Formats: sequence, C-alpha cells, structure tokens
Amino acid sequence: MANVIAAIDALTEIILANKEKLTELDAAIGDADHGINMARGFEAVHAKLATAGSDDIGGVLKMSGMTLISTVGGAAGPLYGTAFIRMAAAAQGKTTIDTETAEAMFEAAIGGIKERGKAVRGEKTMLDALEPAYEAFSQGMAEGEDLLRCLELATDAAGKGVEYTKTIIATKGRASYLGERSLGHQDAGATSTYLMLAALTAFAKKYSREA
Amino acid sequence: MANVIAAIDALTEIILANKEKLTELDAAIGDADHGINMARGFEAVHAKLATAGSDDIGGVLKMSGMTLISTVGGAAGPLYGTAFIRMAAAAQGKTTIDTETAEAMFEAAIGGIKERGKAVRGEKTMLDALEPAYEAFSQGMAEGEDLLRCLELATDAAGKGVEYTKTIIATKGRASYLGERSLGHQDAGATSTYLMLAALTAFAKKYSREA
Amino acid sequence: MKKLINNAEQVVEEMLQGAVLAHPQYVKRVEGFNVLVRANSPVQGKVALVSGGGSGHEPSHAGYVGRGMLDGAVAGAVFTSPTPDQVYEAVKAVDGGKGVLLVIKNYTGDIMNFEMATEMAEADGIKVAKVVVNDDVAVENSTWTTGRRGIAGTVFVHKIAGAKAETGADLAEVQKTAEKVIANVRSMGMALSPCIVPAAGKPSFTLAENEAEIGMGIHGEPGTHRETVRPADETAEHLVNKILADMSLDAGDEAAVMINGLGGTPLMELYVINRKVAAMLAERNIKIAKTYIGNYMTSLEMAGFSVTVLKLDSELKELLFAQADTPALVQF
Amino acid sequence: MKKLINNAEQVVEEMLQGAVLAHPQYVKRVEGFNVLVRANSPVQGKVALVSGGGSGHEPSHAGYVGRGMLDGAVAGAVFTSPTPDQVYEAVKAVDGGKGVLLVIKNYTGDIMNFEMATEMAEADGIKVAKVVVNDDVAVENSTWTTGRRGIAGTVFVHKIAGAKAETGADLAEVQKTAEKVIANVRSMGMALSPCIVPAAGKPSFTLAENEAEIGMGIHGEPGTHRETVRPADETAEHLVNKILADMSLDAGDEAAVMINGLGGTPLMELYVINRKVAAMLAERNIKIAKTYIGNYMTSLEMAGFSVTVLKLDSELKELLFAQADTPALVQF
Ligand SMILES: Nc1ncnc2c1ncn2[C@@H]1O[C@H](COP(=O)(O)OP(=O)(O)O)[C@@H](O)[C@H]1O
Ligand SMILES: Nc1ncnc2c1ncn2[C@@H]1O[C@H](COP(=O)(O)OP(=O)(O)O)[C@@H](O)[C@H]1O
Ligand SMILES: [Mg+2]
Ligand SMILES: [Mg+2]
Ligand SMILES: [Mg+2]
Ligand SMILES: [Mg+2]
Repeated sequence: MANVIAAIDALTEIILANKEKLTELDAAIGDADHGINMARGFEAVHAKLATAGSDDIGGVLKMSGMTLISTVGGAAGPLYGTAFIRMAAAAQGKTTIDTETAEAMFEAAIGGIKERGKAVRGEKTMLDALEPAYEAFSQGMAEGEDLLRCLELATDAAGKGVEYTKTIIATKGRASYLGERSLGHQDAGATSTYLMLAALTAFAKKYSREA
Repeated sequence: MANVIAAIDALTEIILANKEKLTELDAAIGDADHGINMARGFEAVHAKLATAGSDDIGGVLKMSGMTLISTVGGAAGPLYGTAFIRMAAAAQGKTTIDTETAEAMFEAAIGGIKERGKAVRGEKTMLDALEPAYEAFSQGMAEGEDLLRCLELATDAAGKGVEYTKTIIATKGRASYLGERSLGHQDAGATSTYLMLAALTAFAKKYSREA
Repeated sequence: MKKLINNAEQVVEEMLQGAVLAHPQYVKRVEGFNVLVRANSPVQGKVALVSGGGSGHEPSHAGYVGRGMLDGAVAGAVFTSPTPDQVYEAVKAVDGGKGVLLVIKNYTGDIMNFEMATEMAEADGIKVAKVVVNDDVAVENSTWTTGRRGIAGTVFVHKIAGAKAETGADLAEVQKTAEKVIANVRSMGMALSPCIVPAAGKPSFTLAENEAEIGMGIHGEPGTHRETVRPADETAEHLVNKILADMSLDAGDEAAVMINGLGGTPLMELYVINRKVAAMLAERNIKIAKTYIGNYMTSLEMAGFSVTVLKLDSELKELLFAQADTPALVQF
Repeated sequence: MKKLINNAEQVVEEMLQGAVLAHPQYVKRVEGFNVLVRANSPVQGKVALVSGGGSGHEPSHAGYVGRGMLDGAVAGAVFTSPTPDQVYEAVKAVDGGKGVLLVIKNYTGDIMNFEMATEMAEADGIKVAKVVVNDDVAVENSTWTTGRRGIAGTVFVHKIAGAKAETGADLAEVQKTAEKVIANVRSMGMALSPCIVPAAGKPSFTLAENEAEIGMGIHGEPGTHRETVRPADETAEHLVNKILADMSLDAGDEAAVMINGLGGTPLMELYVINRKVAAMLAERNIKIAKTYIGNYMTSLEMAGFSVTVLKLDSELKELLFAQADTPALVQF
C-alpha cells in the first residue's frame, strides 16, 4: 500500500516541479491555469493521503480521484479525477499491481476520460499522450515485456504524442477556439499526462531496484 | 483695431506652440491640462474674432475674455477670462493703447485675477509672473521708457517670476495639495503668463518697426 | 504583477468574504464552500437558478444573486471551472422544492463539472435542468470546435430566466425561457491589454503598444486575431457586423444591448462605443428597448469590451424589464 | 496611448451622445451644451441638484442624474472644470421654482466656474445655493493649501441631498443636509497605475513596477507620497487609519462605506479591500449600515481605489436608504 501512496507522491512531485511550465503551455493557447490547477489538486491529494490512508490500492486511487475532482476544477479536474476513479475500480481488491492489472487500469482510465470529455485521439488533448501510451504498453505486454519495460514504452509513446500535439489543430477544449492559431503549440494536458507517466516509470524503476 | 486682433492672434500662436510644454508642466504638479485648456480657449478666441470682429479695443478684449471663460475651463479659464474682461473695461472707448492705458489694463487684470482666485504673490501661481511684470512695467514708465521698452521690462520680470516659482511651495491651485513635493517645479500658469507677455512684446516690436 | 491582493492563493476566499461583508442584505455564504446564495435561501415555491464558473469575472456571478435573478453562484479558482462538489452544495442550498436550473457557460470544464454535480444532486432526488450559454460569435461555428464560448450574454440569461422563475413557472418553463434567450443572444469582444491570473503572476499574452486582440474570450485566452488598434467606431462596427451577421434581426425588431467592460476600460470609452453601436442599430431600424453599460462580465483587469445584442419578443422584453434586486443589477 | 476612442478632441461630446443613447429613460441633453438633465426636467415643486466637474470620472456625475439624486450634471473637458455658461445652462434647465443646489468638489477651478455661473443665474432671479465637498484626508488640512480635495464622498452628497430634495424640503434645508454629509464624510485613495488624459496622450506620471502612489486625487495629479506596493490589507489599513483619525466615529456608531474603484481595478480586488475595511470597523464596534462597492468616482483607466466612510445619524441613514433610480445607482 505504501507503494501506491509513494507512487502518487511521485506524481505530485513532478506536477509541482512543472507547475509553471504547464501553466505557460496553457497560457499560449488556453487560459494559463493548467499547472496551477494540477498543483492545487495534487497538493490536496498528498495532504489527504498523509492523514487518511486507505487500506487497498483501489481505496487510495478512489480517494485520490475524488480529491482531484473536488480540487482541480477546469477540464483537467473531472478528466483526471474520473481516470483515477476508473483505475480504482479496475484495481479493486488488488494489493499489488501486475502488468495485467496495470493494462486494465490504463484502459479504464482512457475509457473514463473519453466518456467525460467526449473527445477522441487527434483533437490535441491529453488523449494524444494517453492513447499511444496505452497502445505501446499493450504491445509491450504482447511482446512479453515486464511491467517496468511496458511503462517505459508507454512513456516514450506519450512523449511522442506530446510532440504530435504541436502539429495538429485543437478541436476540443479551450484551445479549439483558436483554430489554426493553435498549431505549433504543445498541449498542456498531454504534457501533464506524459510527465505523470514518466514519474511513474521512474518510480517503478527505483522501486524494482529497491525490491 | 486690426492691431488688437493681430496682437491676440500672437497670443494664440504662442499658446498653441507651447501647448505640450504647458501641459507637461501641469502634469508634474497638477493635472496635465493647462496647455490643452489654453489652446482650446485661444483657438476659440481666434475663430470668434475672425468671424465677429468688434469695433473697439474694449469690445475685442471683452469678446476674447467671454470666449476664454466659456471655453478654457479649469482654474485658468475664469482667471484669464476675468483678466481680459477687466482689461476691456480699462481700455473702454480707446482706439489705440498708450503706455498709461496699458498700465491701467495691467492693473485691472491683476485685480480681477486676485479677486477671482483669492491668491496673492508667492503662492506659485500666474500672479508670480504677472505682478513682477506689472511692477517692472510701472517702473519703466516712471523712468520715462516707451511702451515697447516697458513691455520688454515686464517680460523679463515675468521670466524671472517663472524661475522663482520653482523655488517655492504651492499654496493655491491644484499643486498646493503636493506640499513640499511641488518644490523645484515651475508653475504652468506663470509660464503661460510669461509666454503671452513675451508674444505681446514681440508683436509690439514688430509693429513699432512696421509703423 | 501589481494587484490589490494579499496572497494569490487566498484571493478567491478573501474576495468571497469581502463580498458577503459588502452585501449581507443580498447574499450569505454556504459554510465551507465557495458558494454564495440568496440571504433568504432556499426560496420556497420557486425554481432556483444556479450559475458559476471561474472567478475573475466579477460581478459575475455572485453579483447577480438576488431577487429576480440568481439564487446561487459558485466561484471556482480564477478562470477555472468550479468543482462538482461546490456546484452540488449550491444546488442543495437553493432548492426550494421546484428544482434547480443550472446556467452554464460553454466551456468543457464548466460543462463537465456541472454535469457531475447534476448527477450528485439527482441522486438526492433534486430536480436539475441545465442550459449552456454560447453567445460568442468570435469563434466561427464549426464542427471543429467545442462550439461557441459563453460570455456576457450569460447575464441576460440570468436576468430573464431569473424573472421567469419569480413568476412561479416550473423548471421546464424556466429552462425553455433560458433557452430562448440563448437562441437570441450574440456577443463579441476585444481587448486592448491582457490580464494577469494572480497565481500565474504574469500576463497570459502580451500585446504591442499599438495592438489589439480581437475576439477575446474572458479568460485571457487568445482571440481570433490581432490587429493594429483602430478608432472606436471601426472597432465597434467590426464587432456589431459580426454579431448581426449571425442573427436574424430585421427592421422593426426590438433588441436589448449590453456594452460590457472587461474590467480595465473606463466607462467613458464604453459610452463612446455605445454611440456607434446605437447608431448602427438605428440605421437598420432596430429599436433598442434597453441598454446595459458597464462591467458585467469581466476578465480581471483586462482593458477591452464586448457587445451583446439580444433580440426581444414580447415575453423576453417583459421579463427583461421585470424588477431585479441584486448587488450588481438593480432595476425598478 | 491605447484607448477606445475616435478622437481625443471629441471624446466628451461622443461620450455624452453615447450616454444619452444608453439612458434615454433617465437623461436628456441640454441642446448645444455638455449638460445632461433628468428626462422629465424641470421637476416642479422640488429643489434641483446640479453637480459636475471635469470628465473622466464616469459614472460621475451624469450617472447620478435621476430620481432621488441629481437633476443635472455638467461635463467639462477631461479633468477640467466646466465653464460657467455650461453650469448656468444646467441651472436654468433644472430649476423647478424651488431653487438649485450646486454640489461642487473643492478645486479652485470648479469653485470659480460654479461661482460665476451662480452670479449669472442669480441675475435671472433663480435661487442658487452651493456646497463644497472636501472629503479627501490625504491632503493635510492646513492653511497652506486651498483645503482638501473633493473625491468619492461626493457621491454620498448626491445620494443624501438628492433624497432630501425629493421630500419637498426647501433650498436651505437641502443645503443643510448636504453640509451635514460633508461634515461627516472622509475619503482617501491610492493608485497602482496612472491614467492618460486623451488630449495629452501620455500618462501624467509614471510608477515603477513595484510602486504605488498614496493619497492620489482623481485627476491624475500626484498623491502625497510613493511607496513600494504593499499587501491589500496593509494598504487598506493605512487609508482607513488616516480616515478614522480624522473623524469622530465611536464604538456603537453607524457608518456607510464606499470602496470605490478608480476605473482600472477589478471588482475582485475591491472585495479583498472591503474585507479588511469591514474588519477594521467591526473591531472598533462600528456598525456598517450599507456598503457601496464598485466604480463610482473614477479617474479614467487608473488602477487604484479609494475608501470613503460616512458617519450616519438617523436623518442621514434614512435618506441614504431612500430610493434612487439613476443610470449608475439604483436602490429600492
Ligand atoms: N474534451 C476533452 N477531452 C480530453 N481532454 C481535454 C478535453 N478538453 C480539454 N482537455 C485537456 O485539458 C487540458 C486543459 O486543462 P486545464 O487547463 O486544467 O482546464 P481548462 O481548459 O478548463 O482551463 C487541455 O490541455 C487538454 O489536454
Ligand atoms: N487661486 C489662483 N489664483 C491665481 N492663479 C491660480 C490659482 N489657482 C491656480 N492658478 C493658476 O492656474 C494654473 C493651472 O491652470 P489649469 O491647469 O488650466 O487649471 P486646473 O488647475 O483647474 O487644471 C496654475 O498653474 C496657476 O498658475
Ligand atoms: Mg486551462
Ligand atoms: Mg491643470
Ligand atoms: Mg481554466
Ligand atoms: Mg484641470
């Protein structure tokens, strides 16, 4: 359990470290709050988990999701919050996360985000990082890679997805109002997704070394 | 008659040429409108005299004063307007202005300004240019100087008065709210008074050469 | 960043405290939440209206809480949609048994958060309906975007649907009236200067000394294009033409107009703009039944304005002219 | 200079046209003059109130023309006292036979121009009385100045003397009430940024990125001193302390408060300021009967605010709470 909490703390850390960067990305084609919102949310999650730890992975994820929903606001709050709650459901009753569980959680998260946000890949949103990441993860699994390697593949794919968002016009979220003017800019939400995957991968690497 | 109108046009010219400078002086310790106000007023006077010339010096001056009162606004409008109207009374019925008439006009103008503005010399106002100018004019007269020379003396004295305003604290007008902070700054109204005297002197000089 | 604040993190909290202290006759706080509701909430026997959104648009939305307009307003972080739990608290606090209409501006975040709140309230058995305001014609209507943004036209929705609710109409009727306003209201804005989100500490964009951003939203997000600042009349003309091109307002029709300041623009300039807007409508023989001019839906300290035109029929006109008594809009 | 205007020379004229177009139910123009009077002027059987001053303080003063407040407002050039002939026209247009009270802010220019107008009107047999508002405590009261400036407290004079006039009181009584307001009202302001007189085209002073000007007037004229921008609470504290030191407001007394924006400051920040102001009065056990918060007496696009405190007795309170129906202040 401590590990899930530590993993989420790793997310908090990377979000706080990139608060300004995410806000700047959002300023260019949005409303300059993505980093601020995410930081507020993860600080709240961190505080919550510090005082009221839950007894299973599902519980921790659900509590985190609920906290994100009630503290982040904007578009990212419901989307990431829903993702966490869906991941909680997928991890229900688990005490460790194996590759299969991770894949199921990944899939659940994407499903939640798509349902809430009514977006598909290619609209310059977090999905442009998350979906390729998921696909790379699945393919890695199919090729028999371990969880850490699958996560590395996912993170790489998310990073490419972030780059890809620069090349497309936004058709969902606030940047969509800009039309052509959104070209050349990197999506803030895709970036935060990438950063969290990277942090998770780094955490898994460190953890697997320690274990 | 044409000469009085031409003289007033000379005032208009110098005010318009110094519109920005007077406004800047007023910006430092006032409200940044003296040049704008005076320019608006003298443009109106010019237009008025161009269409409705009067038949004596008094009439021209009175019309000018009334126009200044109804177009300048602020502190300078009533003060200069009153000065012109008082000068009109002093020049009533005259067709040329000799030194005695000029002195009477000068005195009347100062009386009007003091009555309206309830200020005395030394309060960092137009009076700090006008009163020394009047005294120099009178002294020149007492010493037997001609009108042009008296005007030259008056203008010199007004110039010194302008310099003097830099050394004193304002106790009347908008600059008085600044207290000590008004020190070192030159009074806008004293400056416009000096400029008009200078223009009048230049006009008299040109006129006396032409005559 | 020069602001009259104490702390960027606390600015919404302190603003809400200051608002309750300023307007105790109108509003009270829902303890523990960033929600202001009418001092006498819940009002029984009347559909309640709840609106909200990110902060920074003051007096929107708490300024419109009072008789004849809203029952509750939810304040998110600056320019950030409020969270579902906050909206849910507002709904619970104002429901007088006839249900609650949510007035939402068309932003992804607002819609998702208000929808989640709706799910929560409905689970409690509260009747909830919603309308989505999308009056901004700056953004071309196309299948490529999430639709148009909601901006100052929202205030007309508050006013008219609020008046309808006071008549005792039921939830479906109030919703229908709100939708009629939305169908008939169009806006467009522009900015001369950006604004600074307190927590960000710097402007979200910069404009050169002679540049204007046309088609601005109200969150400091960029507009449709930039241009050299033009005379007020030309600017007004551009906006009004875009607005009129998008609505069927014919000679003889009646309209309400709002000249909305974005926060940093003096009323003097709004009057200069109104002169041209009124002239353009008069030319087209469109009667202006009522003009609202001032800061209604702002964007912090941004200099700029928006124009809103609402086409009136007899129902909308009567409700627009109905009494209102709120901190920011009082009408006999 | 970035402004929504067409032409610096025409800005007052165009503003007045825009105002009449926006508020035909409230005001009409005295043809050929920069004077707006009530749409139903002259109102018979009632003392009339006329105020005015330089333009650039909108909604002052034309925004307060209407039932319960002013009868006429005279607009000078930007920040420049109006000329006597303009004031005279206003007086003639509003006199309903019971005389006219002139509400003048304490500036040399205003006083001289209004006095000359008084002489003109009296020559016509119109009864004219005047009061001079001097609420700004920033400028130390001393024999060395022309006295204190009149700033936002003027709006309380309009409101209360206007309400008194509606009761049918005679000219001397209305004047006496106005003087009571003046005796009991104190204000002080500060600015975060300067403003630009359109015809001047550049700011009348400049402030560094971290500087504030304390004790600002409302004409872009410098204040009493400069300092590094402080947190809102400290700034509010400084102003309120100066105000309270100058009035005898004791525990148990009642007061009205105005948190006035200078034109470029968002309402959000005014609420943050109000939070502190209200707390300071509460600490001293002074009851706030009513708070006005918003842009009442502005200085073009200047960022900053002023605080006004008015000590109430039962007469002033009743008149403050009386109805008003004007473009900028409506009160049930
Ligand atoms: N409909 C959507 N589906 C998925 N992701 C979205 C959607 N709309 C916006 N996003 C993501 O949310 C990010 C913006 O988040 P944030 O700035 O916190 O919210 P807001 O846009 O409300 O200010 C975008 O960069 C984008 O990645
Ligand atoms: N009481 C007074 N008596 C004489 N001159 C005065 C008085 N008050 C102000 N002035 C003069 O008027 C000038 C300011 O004029 P102006 O800027 O046009 O008016 P305002 O101060 O109303 O903006 C000052 O520089 C000063 O010379
Ligand atoms: Mg954002
Ligand atoms: Mg001046
Ligand atoms: Mg946002
Ligand atoms: Mg002036």
